[in-house]
Amino acid sequence: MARLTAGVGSSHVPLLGVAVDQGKTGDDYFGPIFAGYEWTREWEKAEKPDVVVLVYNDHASAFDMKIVPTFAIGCGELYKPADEGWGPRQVPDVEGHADLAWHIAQSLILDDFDMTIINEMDVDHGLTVPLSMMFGQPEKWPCKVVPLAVNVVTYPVPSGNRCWALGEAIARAVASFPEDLNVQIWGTGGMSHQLQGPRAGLLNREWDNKFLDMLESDSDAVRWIPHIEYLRETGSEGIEMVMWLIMRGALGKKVKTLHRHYHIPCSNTAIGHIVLEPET
Amino acid sequence: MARLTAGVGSSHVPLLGVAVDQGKTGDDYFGPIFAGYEWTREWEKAEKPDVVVLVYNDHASAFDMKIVPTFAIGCGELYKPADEGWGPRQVPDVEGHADLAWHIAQSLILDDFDMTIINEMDVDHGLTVPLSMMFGQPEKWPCKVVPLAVNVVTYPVPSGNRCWALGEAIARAVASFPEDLNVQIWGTGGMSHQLQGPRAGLLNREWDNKFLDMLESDSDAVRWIPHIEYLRETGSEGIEMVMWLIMRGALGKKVKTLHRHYHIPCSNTAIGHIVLEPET
Amino acid sequence: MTEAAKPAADIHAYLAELEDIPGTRVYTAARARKGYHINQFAMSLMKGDNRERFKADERAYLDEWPISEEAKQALLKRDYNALLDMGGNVYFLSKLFSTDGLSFAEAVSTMTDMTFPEYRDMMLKGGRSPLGNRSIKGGY
Amino acid sequence: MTEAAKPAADIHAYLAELEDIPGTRVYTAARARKGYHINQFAMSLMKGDNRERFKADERAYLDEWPISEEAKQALLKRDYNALLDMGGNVYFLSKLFSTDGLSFAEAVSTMTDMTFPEYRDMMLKGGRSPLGNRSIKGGY
Ligand SMILES: [Fe+3]
Ligand SMILES: [Fe+3]
Repeated sequence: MARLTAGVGSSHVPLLGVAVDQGKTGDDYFGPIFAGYEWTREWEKAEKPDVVVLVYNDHASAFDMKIVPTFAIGCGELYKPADEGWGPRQVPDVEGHADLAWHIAQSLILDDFDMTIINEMDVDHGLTVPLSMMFGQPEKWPCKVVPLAVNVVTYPVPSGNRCWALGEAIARAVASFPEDLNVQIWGTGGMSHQLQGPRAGLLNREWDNKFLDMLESDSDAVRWIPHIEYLRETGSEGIEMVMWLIMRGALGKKVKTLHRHYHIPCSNTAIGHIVLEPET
Repeated sequence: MARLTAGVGSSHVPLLGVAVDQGKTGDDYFGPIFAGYEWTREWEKAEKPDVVVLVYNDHASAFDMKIVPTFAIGCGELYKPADEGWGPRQVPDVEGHADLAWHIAQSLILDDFDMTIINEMDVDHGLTVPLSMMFGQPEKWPCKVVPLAVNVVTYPVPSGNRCWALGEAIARAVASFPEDLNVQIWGTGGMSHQLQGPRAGLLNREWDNKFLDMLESDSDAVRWIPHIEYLRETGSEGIEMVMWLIMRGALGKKVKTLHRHYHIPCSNTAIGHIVLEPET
Repeated sequence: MTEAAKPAADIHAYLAELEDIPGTRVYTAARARKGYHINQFAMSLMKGDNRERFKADERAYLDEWPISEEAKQALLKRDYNALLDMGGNVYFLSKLFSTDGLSFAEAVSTMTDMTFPEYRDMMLKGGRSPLGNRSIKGGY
Repeated sequence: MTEAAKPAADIHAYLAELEDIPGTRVYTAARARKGYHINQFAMSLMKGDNRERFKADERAYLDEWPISEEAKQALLKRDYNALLDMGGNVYFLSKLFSTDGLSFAEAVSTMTDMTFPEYRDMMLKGGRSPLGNRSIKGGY
């Protein structure tokens, strides 16, 4: 049976991809950020996940306004890095795990989640930047990926509660997949940032850290944070953190924190990441 | 406030569109079918709905296998009849009600339904044939339409229970729309039919009528019919009847039957329709 | 935690049951994957230009698609039962019915053991009975 | 009935709250509708060919889109706050940032009352404080 062995929450700021691609990860600006991810890169080398269920959002790359799915799951064999306006990132193509993806998709629909199935799409920085942060610059990504794209751009985005429940359902689906696989789930995006309007540049170290605390807890209070609180406290783009709740919901009641890191700023954004293990 | 005044369940067989478009509705083959819809056409003339929430499925017209949404709601201003391989039907364009559609879409997402929002698409016989059956051949359709496209082609399709619950949520959303509108909800597709394989041509008068009986009842037992029962009893395409449950769920506990009609066959399909009114 | 996790629906049992229907290929994920390019090819025939190109040289048009030789042969022969086995779906394949100018009922009849007039006649008499056609294992 | 209908979330109250944030345009349905063609135009700049055509004659390219004159002017001037008011969304508008060769941070800074160096400096010092920036009505 497939085993859900760990969860990672992480920012996916595009500039981090630029830093990797241009070899600036050790400079004064990026050094402290990449140093914080060093533990995690070593840990991933040891863990060797077979598949990552990678929760992210598309930033007007694969989807335009013609079609806006709330939850879309990639069931394809291969995804190419999207051209976001500067040409595609020079990173490896992303290999899907179509067997596991279809199994999860089917299980979720039977479990009353109204999934949109995607067979072909390009993937943008929301998906490729976390891969770079966790795995550096390999010739080929060391694991397969099941992309799970969440609408966090057009309101209303899904509630924290719904995201958490989706995570629980993903965990049930993974547990019923017959092949022996080491599966991780990553929730990406955030942390506090606002990319628009006169309030742009808002960051909230205190709230972000409270959020990380809540993820470590065995209470599920964090799922009930309303959208308006993310907006007021963490900027208009901080709402991406609801995607971390899908990851956290999948890990069950108790978790153990393996690593936690927070840094301000990267470009317009507060950077954070957390590595959690389910405790049974 | 908008009022959900009635629900209609109806087949949407493409050949009925051909009969209308080619003026054959009175011949020996089609006569008995269109006679059964006469009552409903007169009733619609009197009812004059402002908007119909039209639940249907796309038959590989607007969506190919690249993207398969479970529940997609049309929030656009206008939809053109699709070219299904014979050129588009010569029927009026379908006007959307973007205000109501977006209101319903937003309400449903807040209510934990994982809707896919569609702003541009063509609509196929699943949507235009019921319009022809209810309204004949006007210059312009007499009402606006909120298209709600359900995946009933790629398995698993949504459960009957989920469809029913979606109907309940649509009713809540309509009730909270501030404008005074007469809104109907139509569930389309079915009834028994199988379009493929050596078992093609299966029809089941007895089961179809039991299904109609259950829709008239104040119990919600019909929502728990499993997919396998539709498949075994009503043919591989009879599963379209889960879309009628969205309509029925929207009408509340008790309904009054205004009209009911059943006829075999039309092309490969058993034709049925039912007109229900919520009782409070 | 607020609500107990629901027991997962047993997807394996669910999918197994779908294979227990006589003369029927339920369009499951497994078939959708297998038949992906067959169905995308068929979908391409919704455009008038593509229909013309296909009609002018069916083989050449098919060769533009990543489809197995077996599937190409089945498409050329309009062997719809073989195509269902290879993951074709009838709503996609129907774009080929319309390209051929065939009615839905006539095209569908070619998948049964009847001629079209026999099939049409069966439908007029109330269609195929579900009796004995519900379950392979159960035989009911 | 098996389960009682849930009380509907109050969508009106939900949407009203989204308008109560200082210096922020939440991308609601109302904005998404208003800015539909602005955003679809911006999205078209993801293709290299379109970027070239746009750069060669911005006005002519814009005239291909069903966008108001006001929005065209705002696009020509790169007045991003005006575009947000007209339903533009930053992820779509960012295709214009990249067409202009601007970094995200620099483009974003033009929506504030700071120069880019001032904005960058604020970010290095911990960013803009939420204090007083959370609610228009509440002033907190
Ligand atoms: Fe993001
Ligand atoms: Fe249909």
